Amino acid sequence: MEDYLLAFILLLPLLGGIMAYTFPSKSGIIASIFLSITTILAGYHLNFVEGKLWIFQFEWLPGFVMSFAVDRSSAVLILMVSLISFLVHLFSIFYLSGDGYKDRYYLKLGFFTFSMLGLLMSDHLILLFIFWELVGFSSYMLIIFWFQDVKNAIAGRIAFMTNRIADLILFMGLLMLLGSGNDGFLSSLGPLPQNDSSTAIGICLLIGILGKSAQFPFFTWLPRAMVGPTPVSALIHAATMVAAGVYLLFRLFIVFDPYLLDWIASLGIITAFLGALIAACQTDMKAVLAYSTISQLGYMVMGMSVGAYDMALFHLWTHAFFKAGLFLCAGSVMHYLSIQNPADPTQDMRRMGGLKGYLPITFWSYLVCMMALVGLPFFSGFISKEGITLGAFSWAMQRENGLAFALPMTALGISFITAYYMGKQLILVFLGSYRGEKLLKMPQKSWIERAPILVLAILSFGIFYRIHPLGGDLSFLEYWLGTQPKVEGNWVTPIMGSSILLVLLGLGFSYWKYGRQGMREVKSFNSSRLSIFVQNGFYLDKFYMGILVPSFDWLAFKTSKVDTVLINPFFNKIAISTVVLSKVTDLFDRLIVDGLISLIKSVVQILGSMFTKFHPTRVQMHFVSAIVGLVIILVWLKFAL
Amino acid sequence: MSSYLLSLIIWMPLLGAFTLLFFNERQTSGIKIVALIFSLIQLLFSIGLVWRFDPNYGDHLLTSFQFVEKVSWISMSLGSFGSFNIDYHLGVDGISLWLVVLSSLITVLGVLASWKLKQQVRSYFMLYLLLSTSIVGCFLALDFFLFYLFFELVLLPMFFLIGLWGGPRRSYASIKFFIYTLVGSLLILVVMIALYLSVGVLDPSSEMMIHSFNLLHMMDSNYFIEGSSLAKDSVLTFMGMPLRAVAFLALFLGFAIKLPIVPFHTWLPDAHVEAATPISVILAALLLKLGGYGLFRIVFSIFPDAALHFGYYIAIFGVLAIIYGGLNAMTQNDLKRMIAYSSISHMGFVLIGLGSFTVEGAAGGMFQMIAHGFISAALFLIVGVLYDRTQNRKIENFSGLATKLPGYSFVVMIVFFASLGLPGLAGFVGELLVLMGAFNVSAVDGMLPNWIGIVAVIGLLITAAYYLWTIQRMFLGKYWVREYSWEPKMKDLEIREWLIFTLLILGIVVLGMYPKIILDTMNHSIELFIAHVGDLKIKP
Amino acid sequence: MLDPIIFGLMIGAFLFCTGILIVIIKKNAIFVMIGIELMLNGANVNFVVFSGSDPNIQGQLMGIFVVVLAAAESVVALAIMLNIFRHFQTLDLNSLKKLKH
Amino acid sequence: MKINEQLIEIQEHFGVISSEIILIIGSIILLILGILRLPLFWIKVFAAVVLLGSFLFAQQVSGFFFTRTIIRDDLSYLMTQLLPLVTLGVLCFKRQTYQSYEFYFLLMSVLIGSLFMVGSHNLLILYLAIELTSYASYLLTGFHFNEKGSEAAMKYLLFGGVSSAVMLFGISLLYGAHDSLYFDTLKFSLLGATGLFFFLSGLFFKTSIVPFHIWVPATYEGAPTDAVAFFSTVPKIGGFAALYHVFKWTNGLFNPFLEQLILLLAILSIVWGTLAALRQTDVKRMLSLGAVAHSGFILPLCFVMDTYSIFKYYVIIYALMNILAFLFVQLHEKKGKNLLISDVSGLGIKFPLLGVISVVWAVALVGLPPTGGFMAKFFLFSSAWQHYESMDSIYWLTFIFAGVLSSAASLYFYLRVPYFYFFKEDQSKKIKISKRHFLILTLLAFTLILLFIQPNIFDRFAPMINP
Amino acid sequence: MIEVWMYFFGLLILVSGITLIFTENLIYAAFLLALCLLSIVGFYIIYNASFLAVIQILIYAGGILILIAFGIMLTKRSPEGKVIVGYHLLFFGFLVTLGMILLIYALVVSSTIGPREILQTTGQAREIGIRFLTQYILAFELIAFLLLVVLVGASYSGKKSQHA
Repeated sequence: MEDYLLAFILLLPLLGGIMAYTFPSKSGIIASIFLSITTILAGYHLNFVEGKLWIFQFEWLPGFVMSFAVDRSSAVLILMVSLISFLVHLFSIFYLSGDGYKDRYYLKLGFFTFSMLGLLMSDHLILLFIFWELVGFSSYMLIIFWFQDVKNAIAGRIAFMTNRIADLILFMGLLMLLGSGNDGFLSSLGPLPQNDSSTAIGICLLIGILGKSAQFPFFTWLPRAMVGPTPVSALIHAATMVAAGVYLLFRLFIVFDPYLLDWIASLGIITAFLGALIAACQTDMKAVLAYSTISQLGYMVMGMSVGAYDMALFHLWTHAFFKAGLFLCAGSVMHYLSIQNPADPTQDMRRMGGLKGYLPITFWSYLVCMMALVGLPFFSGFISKEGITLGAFSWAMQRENGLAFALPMTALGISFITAYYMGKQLILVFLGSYRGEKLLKMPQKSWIERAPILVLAILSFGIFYRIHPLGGDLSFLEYWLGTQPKVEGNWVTPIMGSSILLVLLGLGFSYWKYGRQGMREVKSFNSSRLSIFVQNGFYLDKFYMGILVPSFDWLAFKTSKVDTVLINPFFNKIAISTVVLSKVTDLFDRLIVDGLISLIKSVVQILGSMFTKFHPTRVQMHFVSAIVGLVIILVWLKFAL
Repeated sequence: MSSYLLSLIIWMPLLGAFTLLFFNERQTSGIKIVALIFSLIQLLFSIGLVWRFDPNYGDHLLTSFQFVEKVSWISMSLGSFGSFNIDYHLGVDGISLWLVVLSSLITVLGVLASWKLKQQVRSYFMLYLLLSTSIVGCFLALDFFLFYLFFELVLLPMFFLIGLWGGPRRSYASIKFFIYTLVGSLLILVVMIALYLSVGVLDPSSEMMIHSFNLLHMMDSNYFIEGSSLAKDSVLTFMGMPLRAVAFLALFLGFAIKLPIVPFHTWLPDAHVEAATPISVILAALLLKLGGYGLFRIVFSIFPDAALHFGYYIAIFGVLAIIYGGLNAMTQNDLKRMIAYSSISHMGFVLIGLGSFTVEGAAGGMFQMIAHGFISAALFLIVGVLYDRTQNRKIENFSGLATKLPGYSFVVMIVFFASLGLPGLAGFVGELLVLMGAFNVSAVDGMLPNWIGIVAVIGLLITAAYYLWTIQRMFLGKYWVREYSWEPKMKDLEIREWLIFTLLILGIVVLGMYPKIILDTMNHSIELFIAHVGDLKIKP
Repeated sequence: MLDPIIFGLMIGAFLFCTGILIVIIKKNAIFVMIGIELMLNGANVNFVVFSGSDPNIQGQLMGIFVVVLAAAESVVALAIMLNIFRHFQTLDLNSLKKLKH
Repeated sequence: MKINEQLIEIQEHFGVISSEIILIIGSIILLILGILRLPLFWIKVFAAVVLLGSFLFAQQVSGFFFTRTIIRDDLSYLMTQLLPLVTLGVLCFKRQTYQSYEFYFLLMSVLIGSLFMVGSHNLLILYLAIELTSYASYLLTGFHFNEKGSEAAMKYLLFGGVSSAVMLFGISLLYGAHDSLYFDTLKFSLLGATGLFFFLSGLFFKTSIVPFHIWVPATYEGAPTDAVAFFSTVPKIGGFAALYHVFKWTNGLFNPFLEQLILLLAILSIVWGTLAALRQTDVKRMLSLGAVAHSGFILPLCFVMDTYSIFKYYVIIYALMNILAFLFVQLHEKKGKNLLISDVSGLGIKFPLLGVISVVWAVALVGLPPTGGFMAKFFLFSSAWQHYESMDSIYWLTFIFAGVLSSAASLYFYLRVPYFYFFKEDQSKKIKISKRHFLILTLLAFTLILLFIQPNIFDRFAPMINP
Repeated sequence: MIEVWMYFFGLLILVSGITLIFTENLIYAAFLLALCLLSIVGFYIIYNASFLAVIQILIYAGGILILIAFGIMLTKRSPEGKVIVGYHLLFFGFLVTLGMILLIYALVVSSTIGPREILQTTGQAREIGIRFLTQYILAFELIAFLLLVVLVGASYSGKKSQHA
């Protein structure tokens, strides 16, 4: 029975997508209905996985057994994915009401949900990789949903390629892991023996994780992915797909050796810090959220690798809801603006403002989700974030090296920045007055728009997770997630306190900076060179490029003022150099390889003409050649005998 | 009935070709229907073959052949030279079984794809059916001479099919194709002769050595005559190399040109670009497989020792093909040429799989061949759809086709992604298995170093890069085609095309989702093959 | 004092070589025929020289046939030369340039 | 032995060479019929009857006859069967203006000479036979009686004269070395070896082996095509058979050196013939140079004693291919003009069957399946490999490689005919070919294919006396 | 005594041969050839081949020389009426000939030829006659046929060359 249940959960979204594609007129509704069933089943399914694994084994290749397995953590994540997916489906009905390709959209979305669920259910590395790739594929398909604009297509391609680089390195790691005698079942993974190859495997796996979760050197693809429809961003690029990396880190935790884990933690915190800084300088509404996602994922990665993986997973859950909520709010805002001004739909926060009055439900939902994100008490984000921070502190305390404290300290610092940029966004978008041309008041009647946002906002309250906001008993959800008992110690309270303080400070700072000028034009926004620097992602791309062409760095800095569009020079450069290389090989192929053959051909032909010409006109030359031949034979005879 | 099943499969198309002789050149639809019927019958028979096939037959490579037919064909006395024996010897095992099925299927699809042909229909289909006979014959022959006969017989119809129904530079391409492959097959011929003279059994009655072309004898070192040129103890050398190694290399080269490996690949893009769509399909889906199959059945099985010695270099050739083919594919602006280069790239995996000497690797190589058969057929048909409508296939001439031709673009997406190795589609499984083999081997006994696998993975990346780029350039963005006159012709797929593509995509998806369906029947044979080839592997 | 056999052989060789030289260097077809005759005679001298010590006198027999053959050859040559002369108005071999080369 | 007894014995021996006798008498009757102005068609019929008669009355005996001047063995039996049939094939060529009864008489005499070449066991007879074929050939070459024809005849004559003189010089030395003109007394000496090589140059001239092949292109270009078809088969095969006999009696004496030399010349012929044929535009010249390469293939077969069957197979296939190819060429010729490759362009659309036939002969000459040409080359390479195996001689291996590479290269020029036939588009060309010739072409092509599928039928053709 | 004749004829052959090489006049050449052939006849007699000598005189003097003289008439003449023919390829010609001479010397003349002496037999004509009818009867027939062939062919060819 339970096996079938899993199969239903897995296949229903796909089926829904196909049905939606088959009946395009009612596509959204059909898909949503299927998803709702899935969600209910996923919730129901939690009953069956108490403390044990449900395993469905099958032979995929001869002698090569794979299995689906669900334990408590994945069951909860399955619920999360299906729930958010359901909500996003609902929201999409509203969001895409005017689009002509809805049927395709729901097919893709259903396929994505299917892949994501498969990823969570798979118990074998190869199976996991299969779904991992399918997730990437469907993400690509969704990013290029509005393919008529070639910019979107390019963005989608680059996002997919970046992902694929990481994926293939992960693939290599998996293969090496299998090659080293491991049978590849996640549920029975053990630590690897310490040697060079295990380090290599670890690094490969790590890169895969970093790529999918948009961590430090790979994070550039995520902002690009924002060209897809906003609900898609909410589902894929905030809640689920990017979390897959964290999920994999959680699953493979045991494989990494501790030394490597420290590095992962550092990478995580660096990402979190950078992401937050960049987010603070963005003007695009979705970009802020995208970088914020990167930052939060860095948090999770850090949490995972310092050993607070329970909390990190918990943060994954909470983050999924409030970030999806935020994205849907952003979608709501953008949809509203685009209806108002179809000719020039904007995502630039500088041209918004005062939307509170126009979109009240959105505003309040946004506020709740934002509070959860910045980590104020009574909201879900606070619980998970504090858990990670405390985990990091306790990890640092176990180190002899004082430098280790840099990690949790930075994490605290990040909560200040987070609060700052979220506060800024709230102020710029909802408060004050509208900075564009005049805005008509339009009633928002559609519950299909409001309901998902509201549900997500409600789920961002801390009450669902822990009764007492500042600690205390585990709630049912935490139990399901397998959270460890809380960290104890007398240092816990000051840290919590300082964290809350920093958040409040951040909010205050944002108000000080933007709230006061509320009504006026945002003139001084991003005027300083530093903020441009940060806004452009620390010119990380340009730094990459500098490795290849140092002079380009300078040029890029000069041109970046004009070119505000974020380009991705590193991968561009790789792509360009690959293309150049391919041109070179093509030339090689044509000139050298084929040329060599032609050369042989011409040599033979020249020889041929020579031999052809060697039939002289003069018959007496015939005699000469024949007799010379005879003479040569005889000379040979003379010396041979 | 079942004892003649293989013969029926082989000769059915030829029978069709003879039937066509009774048709008038102008009865085009009749000709097409006859061709279709005969190829369908062939397909039916090969499905019957699968039905009756016992996947666990035999316990040694030499005894694992089923449906064996063996009739003496030529037995002529050549005086003191001895008597000359060629058998009509057929048999099928797990390795060849699916290639046979693939060929029959592709033949049917090819007939469907050439349905719109107008000029010289009768000659076309006669040559086409002859080609089909010879390809299937290659896969089923167990006598080296018979194999060689079919192998050479592939050349002639192909030469004319490219040269007569091809594009503007068809004559150049056909000559190039012919000469390249002829050089390869002449190398095979020399080695075949040497093998024939090295293999024999002592006839008890006349006390004379009876040589034979029996491939099974050639695979068995017991049948090699002591002191003959290619026996294990042969002392003959050629330019300082043992003759056995030289023979192996010559044979390898002969088949590798067909596969093709990199420095000898330039016939392929030209042939593909100039050939008509169905012929390209046959070329990519079946003809390249002849090379791969020859490597399995002949090169590696007969010279396992030399193969083991050169395994590493073979894998290097594989990697070279993957990277080089991929890079070249990226820069092509002709869609068909790009796909041709991608074929080269994909066939590199077969070499790596073989070079790894593992069951996974070999099975992966075989699977890759089958999967590539489906995928490349679909790819070339995709080009054909475009070419049918516009007589053009330059990538830069099209943009945003997804808007105008949604069905077509849907097919393209699936096939392209299958080709770039998206899991769940056929292309992935072969690559996975091959890479598993490559990495396994590096961990277990160091036959192949890790970098082979790593570079192969980079090759996958390149594949992804050019496919995605192509999708972006041709199918995404705003709808636009270069010539105004193409506009009215840009229609979505018609029923016949849907039928072909549905079959192919079905195959691609089924193979990708449930590869066991063919791996199960193949696996036993692959295991026996590896046991036979690898039993010399001495671990330090 | 040379051995007569050796001397005969030398004379034969001389005739033969002279024939070759004439055959090569003379432009005229008739001269070439003369050269061929000389070559044949060189061989014939050899036959005769060897036949002197052969009780079966096969050499001499051969010589007789050769002389007849030489005559026959001249007839054929003459016939062909007549044709040549009719078409080219000369027997100069260098003017025979109608064939491709 | 008394003269009477000898004469009686000789009288009895005439039965052994019955096919030659039939031919001689037949050709003389033909001459008489010609003088009586019988129409040419009936002359041809009569010639065909004579040829068939000689074929049917070929005696399968073995031994020496006519006081050991004539040898009869498998090979000469084969030739008495094969060569008349090949000549019969030449009779089937298209009627041309230059043909007269003299033409057929000369053809017959070449055939007779070739048969005596094969049967001779004595240098005198051999020399006579060679001269007989040569003189008749010189005359046949000029049968166009135009500029080209005369020039070709002249060149052929002069070159042939020089070669025969060189050969005669060699015979004289051989005679000096062995005091005998019989083959079977040949034994090793420096003088003998020298003589042998002078002597061989004459036979190499007949068989067009490098460096005595230079006459080939010019002669073939100027001569009538049916005569060319004839030259490239009958006297050549006869020459090879003579070489076979010569080598049979000299083998073992100069073995290692001779072997190397023969192989070297064979390789040279193959390479030269192939390379020189590559760029020819005149089909006849191309075929002639291809025939030089084929001579290189046949030569080792004459030398190696245990390959009689392969020699037989190769020679038969060779004759068949050449007759087919030249017949094909002749049928496409415009009056008095040589066939250029471009002359056949675009004909394949109208005459697909002819195109297929051109494919058959081209493929056969290259040596590809499914034609007898492949089998011939296949047997040849097998034999060569066996020799390489047993002797470990680099020359054999080189021969194999040269042969294989030349096969690949020869594809390039042989296939140009079908290539132009099908692939070049030209609607202006027209040809007329009678049904009868169509039938003959098809029959020959079919036989070539049949010989691939069932080479066993050779066992029934000229079976060996002592298998 | 016989040696003197030998050297005499040898010298004649040598002189006539060398002059033949260098003469440009075809008429002289014909006479020089005749001289040469006659010297060879002398040689034949010395080597006890008188029958052949007779044949040589008959056929060459009566046949070949006349044929050559006939041929001369077909050749272009110089304004003075001389039949002058040029030569060419001197380098190749002498090179090849030199090589040939050296080789024949190295291989033939210097090679050990067993002790031989010239047999002074009589009744050669009878012997030859018997051999023509027994041992070489076939050769005899063959050359007869050959002459027929040459006759027919040459006459046809000549006829054609006149008519066509």
